[in-house]
Amino acid sequence: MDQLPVLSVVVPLLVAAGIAACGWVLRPRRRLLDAIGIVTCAGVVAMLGVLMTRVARGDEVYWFAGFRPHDDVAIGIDFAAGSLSTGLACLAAVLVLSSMIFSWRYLDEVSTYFHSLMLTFLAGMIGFCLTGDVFDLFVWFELMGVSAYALTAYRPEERGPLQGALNFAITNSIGAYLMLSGIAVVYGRTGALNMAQIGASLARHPPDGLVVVAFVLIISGLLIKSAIVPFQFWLADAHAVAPTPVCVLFSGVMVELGLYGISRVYWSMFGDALGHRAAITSVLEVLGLATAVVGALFCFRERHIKRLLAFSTISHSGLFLTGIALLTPLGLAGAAVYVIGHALVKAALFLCVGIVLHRLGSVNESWLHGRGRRLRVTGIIFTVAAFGLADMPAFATWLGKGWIEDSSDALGRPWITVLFVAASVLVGGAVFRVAGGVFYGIGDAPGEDPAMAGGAGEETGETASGRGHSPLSMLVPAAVLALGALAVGLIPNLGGVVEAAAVRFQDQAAYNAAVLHAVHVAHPVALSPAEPAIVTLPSLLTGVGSVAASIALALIALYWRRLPALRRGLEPGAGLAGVIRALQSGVVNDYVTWIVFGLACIGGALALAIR
Amino acid sequence: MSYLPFFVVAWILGVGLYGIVTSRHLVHQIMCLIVVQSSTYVLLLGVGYVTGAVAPYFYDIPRHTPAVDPVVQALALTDVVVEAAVTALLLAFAIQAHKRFGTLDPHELVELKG
Amino acid sequence: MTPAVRRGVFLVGLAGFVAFYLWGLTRLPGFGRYPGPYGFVINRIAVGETNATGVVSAVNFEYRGFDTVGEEFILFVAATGVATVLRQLRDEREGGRGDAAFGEPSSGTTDAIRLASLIFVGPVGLFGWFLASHAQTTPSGGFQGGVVLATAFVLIYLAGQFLAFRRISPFDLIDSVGAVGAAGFAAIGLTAVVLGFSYLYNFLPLGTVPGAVSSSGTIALISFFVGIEVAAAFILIVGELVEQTLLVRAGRGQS
Amino acid sequence: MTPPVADVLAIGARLAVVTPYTVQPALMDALQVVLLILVAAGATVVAFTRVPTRQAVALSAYGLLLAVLFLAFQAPDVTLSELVVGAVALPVMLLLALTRVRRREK
Repeated sequence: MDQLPVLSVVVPLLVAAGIAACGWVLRPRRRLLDAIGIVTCAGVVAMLGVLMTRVARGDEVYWFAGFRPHDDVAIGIDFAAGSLSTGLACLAAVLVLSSMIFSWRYLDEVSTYFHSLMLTFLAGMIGFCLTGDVFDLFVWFELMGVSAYALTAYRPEERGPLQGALNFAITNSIGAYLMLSGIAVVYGRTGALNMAQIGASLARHPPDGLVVVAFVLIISGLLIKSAIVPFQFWLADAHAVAPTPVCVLFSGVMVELGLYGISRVYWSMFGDALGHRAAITSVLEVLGLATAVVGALFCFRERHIKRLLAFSTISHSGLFLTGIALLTPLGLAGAAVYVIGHALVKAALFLCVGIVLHRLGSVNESWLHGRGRRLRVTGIIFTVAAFGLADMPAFATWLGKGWIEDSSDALGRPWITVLFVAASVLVGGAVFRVAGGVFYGIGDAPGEDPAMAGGAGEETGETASGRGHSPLSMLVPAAVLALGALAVGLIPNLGGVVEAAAVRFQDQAAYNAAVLHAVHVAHPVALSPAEPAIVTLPSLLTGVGSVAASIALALIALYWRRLPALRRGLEPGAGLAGVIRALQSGVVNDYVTWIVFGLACIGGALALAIR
Repeated sequence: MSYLPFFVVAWILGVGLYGIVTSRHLVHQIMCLIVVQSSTYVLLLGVGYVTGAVAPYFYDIPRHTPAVDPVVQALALTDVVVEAAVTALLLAFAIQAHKRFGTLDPHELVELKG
Repeated sequence: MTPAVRRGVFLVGLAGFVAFYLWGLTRLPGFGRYPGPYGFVINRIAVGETNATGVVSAVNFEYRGFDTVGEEFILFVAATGVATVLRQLRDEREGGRGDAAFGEPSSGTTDAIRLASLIFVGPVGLFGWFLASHAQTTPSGGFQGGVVLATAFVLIYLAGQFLAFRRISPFDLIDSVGAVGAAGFAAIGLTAVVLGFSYLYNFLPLGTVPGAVSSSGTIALISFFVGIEVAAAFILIVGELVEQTLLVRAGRGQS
Repeated sequence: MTPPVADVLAIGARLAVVTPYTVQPALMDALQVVLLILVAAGATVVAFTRVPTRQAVALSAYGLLLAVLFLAFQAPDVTLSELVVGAVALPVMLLLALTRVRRREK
């Protein structure tokens, strides 16, 4: 039996505990501590990379303590490593690795805590991806969550991080408990915790209230984690205040893991049992598109660059959910590639913001206007990554988005493409505006947002700012990640490989056979036909057009005050400011209210459709 | 009786959430979160209960005596640990927040508004 | 949102959500009619396979042992996180104020409480140790034992002075002990891997008598490490909180 | 530890766990109903007690009630955990935090 899946979780855990155990030895030896962290992450990346080459032929199933299932009853916990799950775990490891390298010169005050928490965070994410047991999924979800809360409040000497961490922890804990309630409800009927076994057991009953309620409860925790409207409020709060290397992980992969979790539980537990695919598509699609649009609008209005990127993550999370909601192999494949591309460019953007903070001591777009001209290399990397985020053709983001649009057109849902382009243009416009204003000094500084007035001097705790140069340990990871997104988009036959993986992921019977009977189905079949994942001329034109529109929008925003219309004081999107301030109130009571209200709406909609 | 435990579960969840939403004190809010979580213990143990069965310990009784489900009990144990861990972390946040803001009313933590 | 609006929106949502939740809950088989199979299969095979008569411990440390690895690390992260978040305050204290407050008896403690606490330290510690080392036989285990052990240390605090608490549990040492406990569990699992089994495989001899203390192989060993980790984590968390309350007193004395 | 001690604890646990051998099913049902209602009431009291120090005491009592309920659900292991965590450790942590917070308000 091969041990790679379990080692990729246990090794970071053991190193995290080891670092804490030898705290007094390592604390004065900062470089040794950094090196241990980086080597561990690199090792995990290598392990998962090797595992990926093996699982393309079918899921690799690992039974802990050797308890194999008897008569279709799983008595132990299993890891089921498939292409998509291993790929996502590998992406998480790559991002943690680049954050660790970036932190080499970035965080001034590190104790052993930072490295311990990063490694447990990594282990939680990998365990979450690979597990095939629904309670184990909850355990890793919580480990990931608890590590993330602690990392958010890593600078407790400031006010923001504490409030961000509190809002993050309370909302996500409620989500986790709802998820656990759903697991208990499923257990009450099936007497099983293994996802494959639950899927088979649930499919024996006609769909009824129990299945719907369990599905909504389990995905509610994951929807909160993936910042879907109306559960998205915590994300901007947490992102704005967490240390920049941690933001890379939150935006790049933690949010997306929530969406992966939804896909995993749907296609292993509920797909056969629920039926009513059109209803599920409609509900999830509405949530996804609403998230995409709301996130994009908030993003365009924002002046705090880290929060701006956070809102763009919300918008993208909605786009991914829409891709998954189509329930087609091409939609899922598109979402997967989109997630990879987005993670790489978003990580690069956050690292560039980290460099700006390191050099200039602010993340306020208005204050920074034109002051980033000295940071020439950083500016170039930021601009390249901005093209990636605006879904420029040849980037992986554009490929993935194009496939989702193709699949939605084939399903007769053309409005998806329209809203996708609108969201892309707004998000792209916002990052191009930042790139042009901060790094090239184009146009005028955008109007000072009163809420941002105190923000400029706020961020100094992360790193001693005002340094004379940007160290290579910061520039290289950012550049590699940005170019990586381009490289992934240029891999030949990427579409065929990823779509094959998506088909396997969506074949619930094949998953069940692999887990419970150790039988590998050679030719998995998804419920929807697999459309070809190819690059079409319309998608090329849409991509180029939306990038052009984003640049135009950015220029309009930058030159707004010089436009002949002379509508002084009325910045683009100014009307939104009041709405945003009312909604994004920072009061956790409001956020919990929205969670309960949103759940009632989702539950009600699915109940009406499926009953 | 047959569904009473589950009604109690829904009730506990409801009052816990109500407490969180109407709370004016972070420590109060954290205690309400504990109440929300306690609904999951009752639910877990409720679904695994078997009428007339014994606790799953075979130290001094025959091995084939009908016993209640041991798995949900193990899950509830894990859940208790999670509760302790999350509460400890939240309290630490609350103490620091009080130091920085001088208040524990969630409405007066204004750093992230807008 | 104003509180009134919020309450309105919330109550509407809550009514809908609870109705929805009950819709699902009332489709369960009904209280007392758990249909199996998972728990029943475990009840049938656990004693024979592991020689542990406490089936819940067998599930926790063997059949679903990997969950418990994750759970231990959640607690480890919480202790680390508490230390991370509260570290600044401690640095402030080290930066200026004297240690005068640390010799004071704990606040609000009367002599009677102190005496009672002292009397209880021994039995409580012993009981915790017993619980942690008898997971396989009776309703007990590393987690409960660990918390009780930690309680013994808290009693020492109640009984006397914080100084004593600190001397008995210096944070660095406790930190290391906790990490060793967490790592120990994960390492036992890894030992199985090194021996060529799958992770967490019970590779020790199971003993011959079900329910004996020496029975059940790795279950007892894992429970022991869990006990250490849990005790250390709780001592750390409570210790950090105690230190916070004392800091304020020290600060007030000066300002 | 010597085996006799284990015997004592096991027998104690067995006595504490209300087994069907000793209690009529109807009585068991009644016990569970009463405890469930008490737990529901306890949760309500905790959520509606607005003074945090009093609420911590209420929470401790609620933890005790839950522990007894779990005993009636034949879960002595969870009972023990809930006792040490819900009824003791958590209230201690909460009261310590509240002490810290109240001192500063003066």
